[in-house]
Amino acid sequence: MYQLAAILTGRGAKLAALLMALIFPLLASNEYQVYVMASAFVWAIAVYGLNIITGYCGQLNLAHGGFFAIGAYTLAILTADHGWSFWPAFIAAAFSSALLGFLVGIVSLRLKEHYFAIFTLCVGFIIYLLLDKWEELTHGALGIRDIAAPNGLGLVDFSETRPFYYLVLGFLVFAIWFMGRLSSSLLGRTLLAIRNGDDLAESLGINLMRNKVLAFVLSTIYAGVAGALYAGMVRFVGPEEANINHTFDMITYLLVGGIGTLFGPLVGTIGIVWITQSLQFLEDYRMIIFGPLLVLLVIFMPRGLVGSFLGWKYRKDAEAAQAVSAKQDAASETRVSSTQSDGVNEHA
Amino acid sequence: MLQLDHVEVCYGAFKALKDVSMTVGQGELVVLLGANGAGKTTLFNAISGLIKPSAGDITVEGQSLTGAKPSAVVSAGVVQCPEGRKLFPQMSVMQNLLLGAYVHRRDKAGIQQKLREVLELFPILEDKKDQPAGSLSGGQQQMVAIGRALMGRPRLLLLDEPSLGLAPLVVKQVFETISRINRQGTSVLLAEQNAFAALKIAHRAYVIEGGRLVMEGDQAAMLGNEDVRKAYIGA
Amino acid sequence: MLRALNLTKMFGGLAAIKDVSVTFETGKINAIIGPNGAGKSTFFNLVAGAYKPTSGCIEIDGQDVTHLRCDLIARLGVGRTFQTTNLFDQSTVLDNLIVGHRLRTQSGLWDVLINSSRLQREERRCREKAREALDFVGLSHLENRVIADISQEERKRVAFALALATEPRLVLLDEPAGGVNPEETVGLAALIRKMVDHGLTVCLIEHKMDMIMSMADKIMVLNHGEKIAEGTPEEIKANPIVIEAYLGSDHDAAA
Amino acid sequence: ADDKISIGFTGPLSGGAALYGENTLSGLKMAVEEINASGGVKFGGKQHTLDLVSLDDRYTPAQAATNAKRLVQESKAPVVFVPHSGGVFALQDFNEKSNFLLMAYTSVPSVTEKGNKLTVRIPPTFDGYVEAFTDYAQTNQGKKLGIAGATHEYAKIWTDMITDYWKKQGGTIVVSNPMDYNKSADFYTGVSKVIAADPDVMFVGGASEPTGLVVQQARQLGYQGGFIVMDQAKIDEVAEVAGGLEMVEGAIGVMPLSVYDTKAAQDFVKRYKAKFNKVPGSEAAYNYLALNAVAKAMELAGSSDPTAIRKHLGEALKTMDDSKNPYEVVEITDDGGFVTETLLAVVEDGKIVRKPVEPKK
Amino acid sequence: MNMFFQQILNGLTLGSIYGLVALGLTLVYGILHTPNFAHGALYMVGAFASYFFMVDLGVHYWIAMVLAGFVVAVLAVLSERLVFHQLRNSPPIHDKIAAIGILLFLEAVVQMIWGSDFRRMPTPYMGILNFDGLIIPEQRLLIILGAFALMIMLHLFLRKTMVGSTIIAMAQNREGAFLVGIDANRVAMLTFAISGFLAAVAATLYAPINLVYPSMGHLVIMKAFVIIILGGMGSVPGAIAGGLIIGFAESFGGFYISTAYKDIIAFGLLVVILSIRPTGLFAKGAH
Ligand SMILES: Nc1ncnc2c1ncn2[C@@H]1O[C@H](COP(=O)(O)OP(=O)(O)OP(=O)(O)O)[C@@H](O)[C@H]1O
Ligand SMILES: Nc1ncnc2c1ncn2[C@@H]1O[C@H](COP(=O)(O)OP(=O)(O)OP(=O)(O)O)[C@@H](O)[C@H]1O
Ligand SMILES: [Mg+2]
Ligand SMILES: [Mg+2]
Repeated sequence: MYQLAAILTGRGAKLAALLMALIFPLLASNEYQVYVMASAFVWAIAVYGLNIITGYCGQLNLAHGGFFAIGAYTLAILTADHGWSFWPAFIAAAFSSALLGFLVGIVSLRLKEHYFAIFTLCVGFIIYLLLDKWEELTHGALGIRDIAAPNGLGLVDFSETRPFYYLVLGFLVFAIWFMGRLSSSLLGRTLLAIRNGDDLAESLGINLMRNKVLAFVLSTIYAGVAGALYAGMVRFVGPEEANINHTFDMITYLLVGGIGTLFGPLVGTIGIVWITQSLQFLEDYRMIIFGPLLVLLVIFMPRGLVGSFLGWKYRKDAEAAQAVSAKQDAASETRVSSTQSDGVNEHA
Repeated sequence: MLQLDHVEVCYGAFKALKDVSMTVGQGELVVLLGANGAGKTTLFNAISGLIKPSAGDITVEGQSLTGAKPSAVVSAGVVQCPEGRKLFPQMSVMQNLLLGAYVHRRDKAGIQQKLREVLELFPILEDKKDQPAGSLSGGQQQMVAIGRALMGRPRLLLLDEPSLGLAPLVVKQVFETISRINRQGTSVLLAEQNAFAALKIAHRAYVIEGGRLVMEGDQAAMLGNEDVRKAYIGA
Repeated sequence: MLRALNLTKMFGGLAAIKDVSVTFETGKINAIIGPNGAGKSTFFNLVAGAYKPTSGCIEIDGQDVTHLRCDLIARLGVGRTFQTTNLFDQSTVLDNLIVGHRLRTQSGLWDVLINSSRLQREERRCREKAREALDFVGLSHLENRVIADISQEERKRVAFALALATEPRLVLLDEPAGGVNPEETVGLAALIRKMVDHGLTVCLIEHKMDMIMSMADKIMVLNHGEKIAEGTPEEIKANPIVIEAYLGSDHDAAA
Repeated sequence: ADDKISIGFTGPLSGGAALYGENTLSGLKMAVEEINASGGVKFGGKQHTLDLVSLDDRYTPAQAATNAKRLVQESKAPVVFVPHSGGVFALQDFNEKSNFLLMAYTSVPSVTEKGNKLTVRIPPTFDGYVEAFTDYAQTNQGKKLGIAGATHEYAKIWTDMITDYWKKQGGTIVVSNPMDYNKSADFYTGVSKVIAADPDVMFVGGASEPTGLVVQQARQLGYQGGFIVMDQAKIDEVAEVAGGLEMVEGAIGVMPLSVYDTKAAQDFVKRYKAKFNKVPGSEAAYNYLALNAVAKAMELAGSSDPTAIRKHLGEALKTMDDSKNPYEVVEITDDGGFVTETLLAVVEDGKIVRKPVEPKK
Repeated sequence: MNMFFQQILNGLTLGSIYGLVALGLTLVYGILHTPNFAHGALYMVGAFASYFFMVDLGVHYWIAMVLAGFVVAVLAVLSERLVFHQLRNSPPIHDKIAAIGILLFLEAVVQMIWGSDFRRMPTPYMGILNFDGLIIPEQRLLIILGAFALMIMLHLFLRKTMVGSTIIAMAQNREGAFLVGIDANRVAMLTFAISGFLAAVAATLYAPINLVYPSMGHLVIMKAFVIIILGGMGSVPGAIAGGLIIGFAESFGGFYISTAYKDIIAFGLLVVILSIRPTGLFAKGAH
């Protein structure tokens, strides 16, 4: 079991996972499964963004779904109403959510904790209302159709599910790679220091606003990119994209996977997306099962799947270390085992 | 008054207290000496019912309080003035003090009487009585905390490092106060780093190290003990 | 080094610091003592830029820093510790310290993206700096321990190291020996001495009189936000106003 | 087994629009049960039972698309019913390629205007109502219209169309103040704003119950004029919430199914009531008849191939059993829209009365 | 002219309801230290419970209100015992997620039992008072009077009674409360019970002029969040004032600016106020 854990956290496991992802469309029994997986990947990208601001920087952003919608709508409006082709609109989508993220960030990040959370909740709701009411721009409740699919430059047709799957996979791999880079870099440490406490971070010469805004903008870029990919996949967007439920969903994915960990967002998103699909047969009863499930998970596995796994492995590591230096004082050893590892250790 | 028999406390797998047996007699002032992390706070919290011992018995005046709820412990006359103060920061100083008398809430006259005594003890609190406790300086908050504990009319007062962060003048006053409270008949168990000052007013002392009681003795013996001097009094 | 001129800080109607002027010299140990609530911590917060003064000004090495943001002041070379230490409980000592040198580095998002040589260089430097600071406070052997596992005194030392990793010229220590036993206090005092020997200016708040009196070059006494005395330990010990307000007639309480 | 044919449904079964989704689904359920009870769909010498597979999409287009792929690929459904335009649009993106017949329950006209060959619009477009209601109101009630309709997509299109036509016929819009019928905590403010402009006629309508509240509050605030009730709301249900038919005196709307005088409609209402213990709305009735038409078309085509079903739908509507066709839909346009006769009802002296509609050219 | 007073009346009605819901939220915030996202679901269950008592069991309006209050209070206490109490040492985000879990569960259960139809709740107070053109339906008057009476009672309870101040003490320092002998569990349960009761009463007051349906709590709870932020979290007078501010902003904004944008007005107001005063309107100076 422990050996298995070691393998699972090794470099080989990551390559194997990538390989699995690459051949998944060949193993899948039909296109629907590929489609679900692709949509899980799109959500996962957005959840990675949430992980930056919430997991690493400690600010619970409840407008994340709103920024996702901004990305989707930018792409939709530019391609459907203004005839842009996909990729320029895609860049514009990332840019517009970043710009809005910047503006919201410089106001909201002065607020602390729940104030920030509820402020962003309201921002998210305002985004929803604007998408719903500003008809000249967004077509209001009618939504926007005929959105361009990603342009394959004549080589591939991304309106087909399988090519699109690989496209999203590419973005996802990049998103994770960058996240890993970030979290182990000086910048990532800076964000963690802020999560740990504003005062101390400031006394270390860290510019709070600048770093928080940076993290916020980065997270909105992730959201915007995911939103744009989503629009390119579904090819229709409506104001419901900005529904607060999407934000709740993403937080759930993050928490189930493991907040502040590198692979938590991926595991959580894929896991829940498939569980939701398979609970479909329960129809109205679905939430009766899903709600308590969520509660149980939060109570009994508060650090999520990946977080718990890492904690468990960390303990085993400590025990292994103990076996080597058997002379250590018994107390201090058990102490090591009782401490909790965190996302930080994953990269340390 | 208070008796601990083979008490053991665990945090997860870590044993913070191991086989602790001790007594505090009626009217006695007992000091608990120990370095940081020795387990003083843990011991206090176990007595107060904030954590449940994994083994052993705690009795107060013959009544078993092992695993009792904190409110039951307070009702039994054992009140703690905690490390870190644990005040109600947005409530006024006065409200903090009054809540200290929560278990005596029906006895209005008694509360007023006690309140006068406390304010006499710490006159500065009189000036600050309507200010939120959280806006007071560290030392002032410590006074509120002690005052709040006294409002509970303890028969056994547990004081966890009451001199932490206090000015020398105030430390002196605090120790005098403790001594006075004790002389008036309240038993006191005092955890301190400031061993010299504490021992000077104490009857007896225990030394705790790594969760185990390693030494016990009366005032003179402790003050005279070379190891104690070296470790806790300095020079 | 540090000069405060007519510094005043009001909280609502309360003057936590009232018209305080003082000069602290480079390379010396400067202590601030005073009763609880005298405004000592507030004074530190003003110097470090965490609070903005109501009036008056602060200069560091002749530069006016009164209106600078906290992080800029830290960059100018002011490091500090807090009355209550909060560290990153769940990561290792070294990991806690690496970020301490962040303010002396430049790399940003772009460097992360391309993994620039600057970033690698700076990360190496931060790590070195952290080890150096850890070595300085004598905790090299704890490098890989998790903060939650170390003792109170060791935490105080880590907090020192964190402040030192910022490469300060002036360090503000708020009750560094609070909650530490006498034996360990001696060790911390030696460490503070060592800082000064390495050319740092130290500013210290402490209630442990024997420590202050044996170490400080200069002591400022605050009471109700006002400076009531200033001078060498001998002068302060003999000052009747200080005895009245703070020390008490025979200050043997602290042995 | 190949003698089982899956009928797909994706719609809101949880969340704010769940009621609507369930109403729609109930019509389909009833149709499936009746068809199976009578031996299923017969073609190719076999009896095929229908299997209704319903998935929840929480009203989101993306989930609708995912569901549709699942219905088509895992359940092999040749037909998918969708009751909201967002979902329809998302599905139109691939329904021809994935080869399934999209049964769209939405009267948004653009659903059929894009030339999608495998889309059927089940309800009629409402331009007929707009014209008939306007003409009646302008002749009988007055020329000043105050708009107090809902804000969801469907209501929005309605509002636009009636605004245009009302003005074209020489009327004026004195105030336009649409309100969110599904989420609003209170309509008092909005209604009082409309009344303050002193209209002769008020355009109202979203789901029946909130519409009833709007009407009630308008009356409470002293409004005396008539109402044009958008076809989503049923006058009888509106009256129930508003506190009786006298409250909705002068309301113009579609004939509620419950007062339809045809035998087919009456029968349908009776059967539906027996099964679900409530009065059916048009969602249920239309989807019921649409599924029956699809079943008939399969028999006529002798296959469950989507293109073949679509091809025989027109004939199926004409030849299907009357009792299965409560709305008397007899025709389907080339671009795939059902056609019905426009019926108009008005509340006069506390009774719902059917009024003739002069056919227009 | 009368339209102006009509909007005042309307603002008061909305403000009272929002205020009641926000009060429960603000109290529980003190115990949980996190906004209880499930509170809107309690409000909704409250409406269904009184509907059940009135329509299915034929109980009188006031009795139904009290019964519903008890049902929801029990539900709230259960959620505290079974969920939030277990999570008392977790980071705040966990409580929020658990609350969402509760919300999803309650909505699904209600939908399973009652379906998702809009329901109409009867009231014995159907009359309409007409003061020289100013129209006041009795039920609306009842809402305003009832809400204010409750608010004043609650305020007195918290300020003047020892039991009340234990709620505040618990909010500020749990362990401190333990150490003065307060039975913290009992206080937590009491607080949840009060908050649930208030939610049910608010719902029962409001339902007769609105509709009863499973998602009826969504917007109300969003508004309540806005209110407790505006008024300063944990502050009782703040919740009442915040409720009125939002109520008036909505009725006047809706009438004089735009009904379609009235929700944006409420939320926009919050954004503007928080941009200027990051701790809300009534936050105290100390921290
Ligand atoms: N909640 C906890 N979980 C795990 N370990 C703990 C916990 N609380 C205390 N400990 C550990 O138990 C031991 C005893 O701690 P305790 O706080 O009782 O010491 P103390 O003597 O009061 O120290 P101090 O002088 O610093 O107050 C320490 O090693 C501490 O790290
Ligand atoms: N943020 C604040 N808001 C209001 N009053 C404050 C604030 N911070 C400090 N004060 C007040 O300012 C005065 C000085 O406080 P300060 O913390 O500087 O005292 P101190 O000298 O550090 O005391 P101690 O030795 O007890 O820590 C106190 O009366 C305190 O109540
Ligand atoms: Mg302790
Ligand atoms: Mg201080």
